[in-house]
Amino acid sequence: MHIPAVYDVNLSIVSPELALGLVGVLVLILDLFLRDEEARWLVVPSIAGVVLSGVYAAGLWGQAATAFHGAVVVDPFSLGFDFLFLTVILLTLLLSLRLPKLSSGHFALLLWAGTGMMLLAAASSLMTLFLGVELLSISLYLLVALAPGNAAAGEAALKYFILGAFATGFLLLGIAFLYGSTGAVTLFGIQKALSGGALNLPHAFTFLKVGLALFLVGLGFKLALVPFQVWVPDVYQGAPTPITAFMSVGTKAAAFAALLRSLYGIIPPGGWIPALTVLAVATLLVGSLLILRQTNLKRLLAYSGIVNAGYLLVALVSFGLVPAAYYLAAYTFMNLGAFAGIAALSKDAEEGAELPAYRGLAYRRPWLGASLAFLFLSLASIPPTGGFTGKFLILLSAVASNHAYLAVILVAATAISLFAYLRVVVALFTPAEEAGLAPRPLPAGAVVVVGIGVLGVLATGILPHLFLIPISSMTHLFTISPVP
Amino acid sequence: MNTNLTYYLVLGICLFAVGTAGVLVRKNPLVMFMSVELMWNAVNLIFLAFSRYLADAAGQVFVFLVITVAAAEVATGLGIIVVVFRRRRSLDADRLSALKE
Amino acid sequence: MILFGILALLALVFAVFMVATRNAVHSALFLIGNFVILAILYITLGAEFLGLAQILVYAGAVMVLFLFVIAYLSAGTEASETGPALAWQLPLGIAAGVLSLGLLLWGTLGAVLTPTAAPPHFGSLAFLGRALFTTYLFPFEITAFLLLAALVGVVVLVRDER
Amino acid sequence: MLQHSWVILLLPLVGTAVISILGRYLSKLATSLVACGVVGLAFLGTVAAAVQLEGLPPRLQAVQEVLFRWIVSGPLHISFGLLVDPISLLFMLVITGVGFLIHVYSVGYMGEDKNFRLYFAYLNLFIFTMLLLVMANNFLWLLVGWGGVGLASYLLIGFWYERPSAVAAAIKAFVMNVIGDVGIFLAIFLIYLSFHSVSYNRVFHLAYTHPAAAGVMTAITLLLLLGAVAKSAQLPLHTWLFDAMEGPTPVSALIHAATMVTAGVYLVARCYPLYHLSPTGATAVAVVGGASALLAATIGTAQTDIKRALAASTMSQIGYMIMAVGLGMYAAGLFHFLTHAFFKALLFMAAGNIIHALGGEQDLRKMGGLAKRLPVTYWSFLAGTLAISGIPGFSGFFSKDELLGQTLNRGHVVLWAVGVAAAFLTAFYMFRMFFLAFSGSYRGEVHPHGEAPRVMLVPTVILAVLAVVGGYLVLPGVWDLIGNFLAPAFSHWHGGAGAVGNPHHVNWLSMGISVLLALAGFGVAYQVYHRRAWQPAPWPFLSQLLYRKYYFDELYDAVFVRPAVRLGAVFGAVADRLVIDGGVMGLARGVRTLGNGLVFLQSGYVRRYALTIALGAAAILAYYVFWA
Repeated sequence: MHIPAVYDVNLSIVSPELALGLVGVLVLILDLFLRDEEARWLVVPSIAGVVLSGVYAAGLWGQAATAFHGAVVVDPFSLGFDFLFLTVILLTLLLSLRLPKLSSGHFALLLWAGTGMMLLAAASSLMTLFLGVELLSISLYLLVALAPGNAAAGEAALKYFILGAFATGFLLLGIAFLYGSTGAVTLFGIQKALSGGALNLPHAFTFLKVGLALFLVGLGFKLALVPFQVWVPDVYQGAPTPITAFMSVGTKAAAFAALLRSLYGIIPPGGWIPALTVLAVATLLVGSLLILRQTNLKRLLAYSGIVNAGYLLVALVSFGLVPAAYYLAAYTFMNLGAFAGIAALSKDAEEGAELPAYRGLAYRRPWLGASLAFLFLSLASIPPTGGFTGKFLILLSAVASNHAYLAVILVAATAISLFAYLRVVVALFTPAEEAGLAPRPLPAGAVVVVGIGVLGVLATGILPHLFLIPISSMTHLFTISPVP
Repeated sequence: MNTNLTYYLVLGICLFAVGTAGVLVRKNPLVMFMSVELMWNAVNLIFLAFSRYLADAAGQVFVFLVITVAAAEVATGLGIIVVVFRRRRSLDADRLSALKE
Repeated sequence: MILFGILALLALVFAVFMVATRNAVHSALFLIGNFVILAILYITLGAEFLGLAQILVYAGAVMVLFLFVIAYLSAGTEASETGPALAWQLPLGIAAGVLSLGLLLWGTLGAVLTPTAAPPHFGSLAFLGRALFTTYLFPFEITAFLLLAALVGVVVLVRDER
Repeated sequence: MLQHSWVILLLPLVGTAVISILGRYLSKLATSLVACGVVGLAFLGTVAAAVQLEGLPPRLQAVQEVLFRWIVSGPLHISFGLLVDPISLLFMLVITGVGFLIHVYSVGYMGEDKNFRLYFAYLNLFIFTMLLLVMANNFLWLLVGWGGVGLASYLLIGFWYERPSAVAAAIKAFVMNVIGDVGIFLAIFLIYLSFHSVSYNRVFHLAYTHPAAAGVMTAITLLLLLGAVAKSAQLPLHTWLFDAMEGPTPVSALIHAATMVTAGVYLVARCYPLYHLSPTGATAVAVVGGASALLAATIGTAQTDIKRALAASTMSQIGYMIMAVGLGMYAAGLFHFLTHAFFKALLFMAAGNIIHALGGEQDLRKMGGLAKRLPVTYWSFLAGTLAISGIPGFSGFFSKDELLGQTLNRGHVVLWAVGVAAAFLTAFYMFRMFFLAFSGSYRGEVHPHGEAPRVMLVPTVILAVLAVVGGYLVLPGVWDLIGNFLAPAFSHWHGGAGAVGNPHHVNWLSMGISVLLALAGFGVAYQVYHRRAWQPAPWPFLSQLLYRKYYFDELYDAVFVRPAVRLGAVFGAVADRLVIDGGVMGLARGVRTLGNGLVFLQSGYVRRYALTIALGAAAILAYYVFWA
């Protein structure tokens, strides 16, 4: 069939997203033929979908092109993030088996949320960005809520939903003003307008500033930057643990990718570096001060996610693309591993995240206890873990770009939050009388994820160049591809 | 219609601000949600004003997408509200604060 | 101009009443009123189809859904005394609204945006349709996934909770 | 062996892995064999490497072996490799050699413990991380080892986790060490920024060819000193060492006497080119060392717990070493490290024998008259006491004399005086301990068992022999084997001149005075504690001051903890929740109070959250509208 150029259709460019989304539909249809208790078998086609999407993404490796009139782009940057998301989805799928009751639709929603993440990394138009945010968010609202009889999950879902929709309002208004000042919704169009003197009109410049401010608010919410982080602890604590794990890494990485692509090379650095620097400082300090008092592990990891958003932001303002991507990779392993540990140990993946319950675990379940301790040491950035290496790289990039004070604050935040993580490690090695929290047999899926997390943290810590080679090629080719 | 489109902008901003305040001062989650809807619609108005000013289709398409997404959001949000509040007497967002420091 | 003034005033009044009234049903009705006015304003901006869609989707479907849920949860009135009081929330909320209003208006007020000559059929169904199915085909297709996700999720959510 | 030094490094790790993976299938005997075997093999490998290295021309006595590239990204190029040179070899010999003896000793000491295998897994892990620390060829992997020994030490201090005091001590040690780690991390960071490398070779080379600003060098050396101070329990981060005595006694012998706590000495010696470039840093090192030596010696005179008294002694002796390396007398400092490893490990083992015999009793006041019941221990402890007190003919005499003599030769009269005063106190408190434990009549309640099993006695005796003869490696005026061995390591870069003293330049004055004072210390202790001719502790205030270790814990409480708490109260926090305990743990707690002040952000109410978001958005908007 001949497609006229006016359509600019190139499905191969979106094949990874399409594959994942359509397998989601397929899983939904298969769901109709299964009884409720058989629903967990849908993990198999879901994993197949992830693999298929990965195969498509691998097939695209090395390309840099746009399609659909600049709505989406494929380049090593988007593909690299695709691989990250697919890893996250895969691990979450395994972890989901731990849920007491798997609602039908769970797997499909997970795959669609993943599609939304991939769209965010590939979005080269504010429309795609908006839709990616919404596809991801709506799926997540529902995934958080899909925990029958769990009041905490309900509360978390409602808070997440209302605040999410509220923040999206700001994002939308920001996009509207960006559109009003530049007359474009594609990133390329915006860049062209900004470099082509579209801002000569005084109001256009004001609109741009307002638009940028609100745009940062909207994405700052998803990234959990202070002061838009307020929802994070409650939602992470209340949501089913596998979903929390998924959110903590996936949403953050996706929002980060989208933010990065919309700023680098599009908006002059002077327009966003000061604001994001202040946000980075606030995020690092508030996050690390509040993490100290946490006794619920999920909540603790929520604050950890906030501090980590601060690290990512430091990398962003110091143009440390490689460090940021590297850190995200390491963070994926340590965070998902830690959440998997929590999910493995709690009775039904909903409860049992309180610290005292973990006392003496290292004696009762030495392997699991030691693994958890190791993952938390990585979060605490003790060498030679991936958490250390990643932070080291970010620190270097911060200093190299003359943000020495940011580096100092980063170190301070790390030192402060260290104690929070160490408390967990200490608890694991503190003897306890009652033997709580050690189900036998341990759930296989969660244990596998813990294992992958530990191996990943080790690999990112000891053999960083294994990851740095693909990552640097991914960032070398990061371009804003023009509309054909 | 040769109006200065700034008036539309101003109206949109006012409605947005009213919506913002609505989310903050009301505690019925349904009304909070309605206020969010008001915010989104205010943005739509602004989009259309810009679209008209630029004589560009993108703004209109965006509004179309926002309306669609809003419909999906409403379905989701109302579903969640129904599930959360089905067994409660009063619809009060302040009562939902078991998760906190 | 006068038409705009009246409509704008009405829209604002409806919006403020929506927020201010204690009765959720009234709120919903005020919001419907606001949406209808907005639809008219859309049309004055040349977005005929969107104006119609606004009435059909928002005033017609979405708000009916709202009313239905209000009735279902029998959440007509908001009991102001229930629940713990949040200190300073009301004045702070209003202040935040006013603050964002002022900040957004700053600089916007001075702008003079005169509409450029619009292409023929600007805002018509055909115009929008062509845009949607050519340049903006991809975003349009994504909405399909989005609606599907919301639909499926809500059905499962409400069913499982029973 | 020299080309395959990674085998030495990995052997203990293999031991850890085998014991922790196969632990439940291994008998106690098999566990002991594996744990001691890997360390023994590592020792043999180290000896072989040392022999090989000695055969090389001095110029080539620094063998590097790159194991793998760690980060290679753009300009960033960090690989992991091993460096075997005389400095690292000396440490490796002690770590594996003394480590082996202590492993064997532990088989007896920990024989009845229910977590016998876990203990050896930890102990092997410690040996691995300690070897990593001294064998790494760059700063970053030094830090990995540095953190690793801290972790192993933490695990072993808190090994008897049923005791709350042990867990608290472990945490305190870890926290204080983390402060040091942060110091080293920042130092490495500055080093990287200044020289774009973290490898010793390159950094030391560039430090001369492309010198950094003097201020930067001072900062680097002071930050490294911070790390050294924390790890080596020097002023002012020394308080953890006393509490660390909660760990099993062999652990105290190995980690908190012979090896880990001397890592600070290693660090300064290793970085001698940097300290040469920063006289301020070097002076700071020497002053900290001297002050710690004297202060700890006074603390040692008032301790009633035998292990805590020995801990004070360790701090004091390491103070000597730190002072020596700070003054550029590297060979003397490292020589003292060697003899100290012998006699202090010996003393701890002997103390362990006593504790073993008394069923866990550590209070000196409840000992006495043990000479007849524990003859081997008695003679061993005596050997150790004579050695540490600097009685001529025993190892400590040679190393301490070398150290003090050189100090005086170089004209550091004050530090020399401090060192000599500490030597007097050392002799006093060591003989005090000796007499309290072994002379007079038994004052305890429990009926003492007899001598410890042979598996514990044999290592004790071997160390006793070493403590006696170890000093003859350096015979004043005749030969200087240690200096000859180490000299090549200090010839690679600038700053090594004077590291090795002139063996023919003996300062008889210093030697005479310190021997006289050592004998005086013995005499006073003899009068007070053996003959009971004088009444002990005539000044209650002073003895209390010393017993409380100059109130450092209390001081930290007042300086760091309480102001932080007050600051936190300003932030509207709940100060009464803060139970105040001593030490740096309180600092963390103070910071946490600050965090409590931010709790208002997380009220749990959606509307409040929305308000926060709206205000945040307004702030960003305001910034953009008015200032951008």
